[in-house]
Amino acid sequence: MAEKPEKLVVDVQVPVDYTYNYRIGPYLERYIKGLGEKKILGVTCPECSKVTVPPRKICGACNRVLDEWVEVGPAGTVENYTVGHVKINKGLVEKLDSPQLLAMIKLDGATVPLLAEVKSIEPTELKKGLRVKAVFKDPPEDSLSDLSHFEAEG
Amino acid sequence: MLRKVAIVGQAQMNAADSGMSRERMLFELCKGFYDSMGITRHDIDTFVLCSNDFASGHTISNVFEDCPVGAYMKDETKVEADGVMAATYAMIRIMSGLYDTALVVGNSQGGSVMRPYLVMEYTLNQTYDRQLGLMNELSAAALQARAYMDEFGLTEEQLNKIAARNLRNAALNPFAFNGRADVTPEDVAASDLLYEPLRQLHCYPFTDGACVLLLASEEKAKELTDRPVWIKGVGDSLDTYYPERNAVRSKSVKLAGQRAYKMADVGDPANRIDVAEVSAKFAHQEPIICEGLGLFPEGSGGEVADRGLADLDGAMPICPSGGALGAYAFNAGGLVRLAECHRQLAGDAGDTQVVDARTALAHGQDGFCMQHNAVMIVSVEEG
Amino acid sequence: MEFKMGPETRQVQGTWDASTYKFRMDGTGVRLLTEGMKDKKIKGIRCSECGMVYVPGPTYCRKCFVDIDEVVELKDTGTVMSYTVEMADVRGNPRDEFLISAMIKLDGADSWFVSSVKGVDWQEFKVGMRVKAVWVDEPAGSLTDIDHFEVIPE
Amino acid sequence: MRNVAVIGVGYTPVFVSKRRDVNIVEMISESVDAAFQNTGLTPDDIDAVTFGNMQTFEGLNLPHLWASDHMRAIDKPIIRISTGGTTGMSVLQAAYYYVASGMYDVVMAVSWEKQSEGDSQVGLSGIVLPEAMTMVAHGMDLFTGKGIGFGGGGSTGAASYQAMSYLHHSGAEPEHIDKMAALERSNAALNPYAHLRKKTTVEDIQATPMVAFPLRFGHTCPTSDGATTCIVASQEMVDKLTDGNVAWITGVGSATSDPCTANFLEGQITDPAEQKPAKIASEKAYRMAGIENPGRELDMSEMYNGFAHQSLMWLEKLGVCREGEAHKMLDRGALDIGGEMPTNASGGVFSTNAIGTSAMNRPAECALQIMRKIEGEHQIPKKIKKALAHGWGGMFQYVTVMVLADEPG
Repeated sequence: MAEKPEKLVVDVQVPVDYTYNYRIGPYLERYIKGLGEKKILGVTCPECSKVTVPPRKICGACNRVLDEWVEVGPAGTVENYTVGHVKINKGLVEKLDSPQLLAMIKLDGATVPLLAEVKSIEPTELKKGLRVKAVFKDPPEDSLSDLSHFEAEG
Repeated sequence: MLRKVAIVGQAQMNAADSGMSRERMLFELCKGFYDSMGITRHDIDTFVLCSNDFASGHTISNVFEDCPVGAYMKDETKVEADGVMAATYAMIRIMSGLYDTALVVGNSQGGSVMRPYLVMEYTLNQTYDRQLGLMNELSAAALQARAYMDEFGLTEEQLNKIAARNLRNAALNPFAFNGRADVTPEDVAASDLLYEPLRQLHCYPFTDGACVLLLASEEKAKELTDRPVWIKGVGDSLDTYYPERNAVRSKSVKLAGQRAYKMADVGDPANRIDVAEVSAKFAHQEPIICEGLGLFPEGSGGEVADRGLADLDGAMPICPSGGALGAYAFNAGGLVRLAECHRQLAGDAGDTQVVDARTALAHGQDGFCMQHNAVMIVSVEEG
Repeated sequence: MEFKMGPETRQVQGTWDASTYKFRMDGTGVRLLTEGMKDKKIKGIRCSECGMVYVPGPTYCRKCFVDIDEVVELKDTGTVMSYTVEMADVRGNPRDEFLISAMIKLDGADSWFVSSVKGVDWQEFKVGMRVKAVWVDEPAGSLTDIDHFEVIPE
Repeated sequence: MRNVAVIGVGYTPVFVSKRRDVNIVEMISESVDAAFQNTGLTPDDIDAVTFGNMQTFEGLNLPHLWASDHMRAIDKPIIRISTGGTTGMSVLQAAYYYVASGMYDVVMAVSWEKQSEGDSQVGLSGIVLPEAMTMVAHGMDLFTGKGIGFGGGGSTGAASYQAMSYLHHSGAEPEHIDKMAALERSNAALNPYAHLRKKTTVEDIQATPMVAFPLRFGHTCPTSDGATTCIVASQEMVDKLTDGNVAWITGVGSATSDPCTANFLEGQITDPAEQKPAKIASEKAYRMAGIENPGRELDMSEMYNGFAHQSLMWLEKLGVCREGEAHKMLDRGALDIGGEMPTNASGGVFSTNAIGTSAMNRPAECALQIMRKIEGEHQIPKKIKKALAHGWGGMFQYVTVMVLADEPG
């Protein structure tokens, strides 16, 4: 009997993670500067009148450059929400000790909701229609996380 | 007049762990498929691969996929999207008149090699959403589920029924691996709560999978098989990335459906479609997709679940295969839906066979909360 | 009409966590090769349909699209198909020692692999030259059991 | 099959090493805007979009999703195509097929790369890293060149082996590579959309260090940021939307072999300079375009040349001249902008390389040459009737080819 190779499947991992540096562009740059002054800036579309936060350059549906800046919030209304009992850490689901409250918040003056974390309330209190207000980092760190989270208004 | 194109054969495999390298998985599937069709790789005019760099963990994912599908020294290209888009492109290549046969092959190994939720996170806006870390596939899907439940009054119990039906169907399907023969809505309710209202059994299982379809022009199709399944219509549409999108009345599902129906000359989908295979990666997406496609009235998800309308013997059987809850490999997912439609129309669907199925609909999706949707209508009626 | 770029915006980081993948690779051919190298033998796999000899051997033939498993032993001599002489690193800094790397087709094989060739002036080195493997004294079943190749004098 | 034409091209205003001022989707929007401006079309005129880049170069999965608004693809059918270096042309070919098939009438093809956001050397290593690690597990030494196995070779990658094999078979000298490099860099100096724009002499090239003989530092391409959009249309829409000055796509082809320089795990059987897919793809495209003698019938060519030897090699592999003839054409000035077969009048990939766009800029340049809409001073003086565009990618294995013409054929 002629020699046959023994089948082998090798488990291999590569020893590197690839890192990237993303330019954020002028819109997010201005947004972050606003957060440092405790202001939430959005842009409005002259065509469909939507007010979107965070700001971006183009409204694709209307084919318009968005260059009309507006200040929105800092308070808003919960439109939709979820309570997270897990988190995803590099793709793996891990149980959380205390739940994470996430809400889609329509800020006063905006038409497009913003996803943010809500703190200082019980999970059962998180409801559609709940009024919340932004909590800013003090002192600011000149980053997106200067809009730290939201908490119940009043 | 557009050139007619048919699906003449298919093969698929799905597993929690294939136990094989990607190359070996593709070779064994394609080799077996060629043998079953009585053809060789030289009978294929163009190869349309469907894979993804992040899913495969390889820059230019098709570099090592060409040879194991038989494309050595052949015409080849790669679609990096859902499998229905790859099948659409293969169809279009044949319609151009430059090819008579096209092999579509999709694969990924989310069960053994990569982490599907992490791969999905790479689709996020890297300058904002990924920086904040609040959005992931589960949290986004949970928000979409909650929005549908709020809007249309779907209860958690009804959501669980949708999942249970799919998992039971999957148990009847030898190509699905995540089936549970006797699962009840209560079992679904008892599974781990992830992001409210989503539980573990509402979610697609991590899957190693591959699927191959052979498409052919009219003349060639009739040479290759007695039972060609004709592609009657295709359509797809992209929604905005941003949260101004209405995630429960999906415009892109609706437009994709409308485009496919128009091409297929389907005026009344709920009557004309005999069976639909949709890519609902999460249970709540099934009613959103079906309603966008006009298979059920808007907001009827709860009633459909209660009355069993989407069951195997229901008015409009949805995912007799068990759908994405039975197995869902990225890139292969939409192709598997098409392969299941082919099994149904060819009368090969065994325990999941829908009686008298003549026209079927397959749906595929990409992105968070189904940002991009694609539809294909297939039929045994040549027309 | 000269385009002027806008002001610089900041960078934020991201990663592709390549280290999280658990790759499954076919190691059949490379193990066959390294196992043989313990005894200073080079083993490849031959396609029984077209006769192509691959080293290291795959599990199927790319041309004939059939499973292959016929082990063949090859000589440790071969022909230079192409080569390069590494003289500097990627930034252009000269290397201390020039390194000749050659694509070598072993006698009896249809595939090529790369190894370094030593003991020859790079300016004398040519495509088509005959080379022979130089083995380490105590082979251990590793790809480095062949240390390098040297030119066979005509 | 229906007649299909490129009716307009939109480049980002510049191709440079770093666009520090904009993010990825903002950069993409610039080329889409330019395409609309150059054609007078609006998003309403577009039936479908094709799109592509190299995902791992920016670490961004399915970037058409995030770019949906910025490229005006909302509510449009869209397909993402990616095939490595050939991506740009694969994307344009998809647009071609969409129209040729009768599915759609006007299709926008978008390609881009913002290489400054990642490390492209590292990104390229991702093609073969798991394979290399498997070899390492069997004792391969990645760093010293000791032992056998690694297909990668010198620091210019396997391109050096390809260059050497090309020189060996063609009879060209290393100096021909220098000469081709100087010609293309000097062409690029005339092109406002080129990245490296400096008039360059053979002596300049020869003053750069030899990295991996026969390739010098001056033989390698840059990494660029940029985006390109092409709009293609059916005959009917050409009549309706344009003044008729368009470039017809009369031939397409694509083919693959195997990852010839990276198959160290399973045996490399293909000479990296053989490039049989170029023959397969080009013969098909010529047949479609009714071209019997490419060397005589073609008026110009745009080759995909990540390295300076490649334009010469491709001219031979694509049948524009016989094997061993390309360097003689170079010597007699045939490849100059004013020559009989102007080759890479744009400066080629060798001067501008935002990878996703690199294989789209080739047919885009052919189209602009045919339409005589070249901005800058690299317009070829003679009338261009038939042009050849070429793309190359994967791990030395993919070739795409397009023939463009001033008549539908």
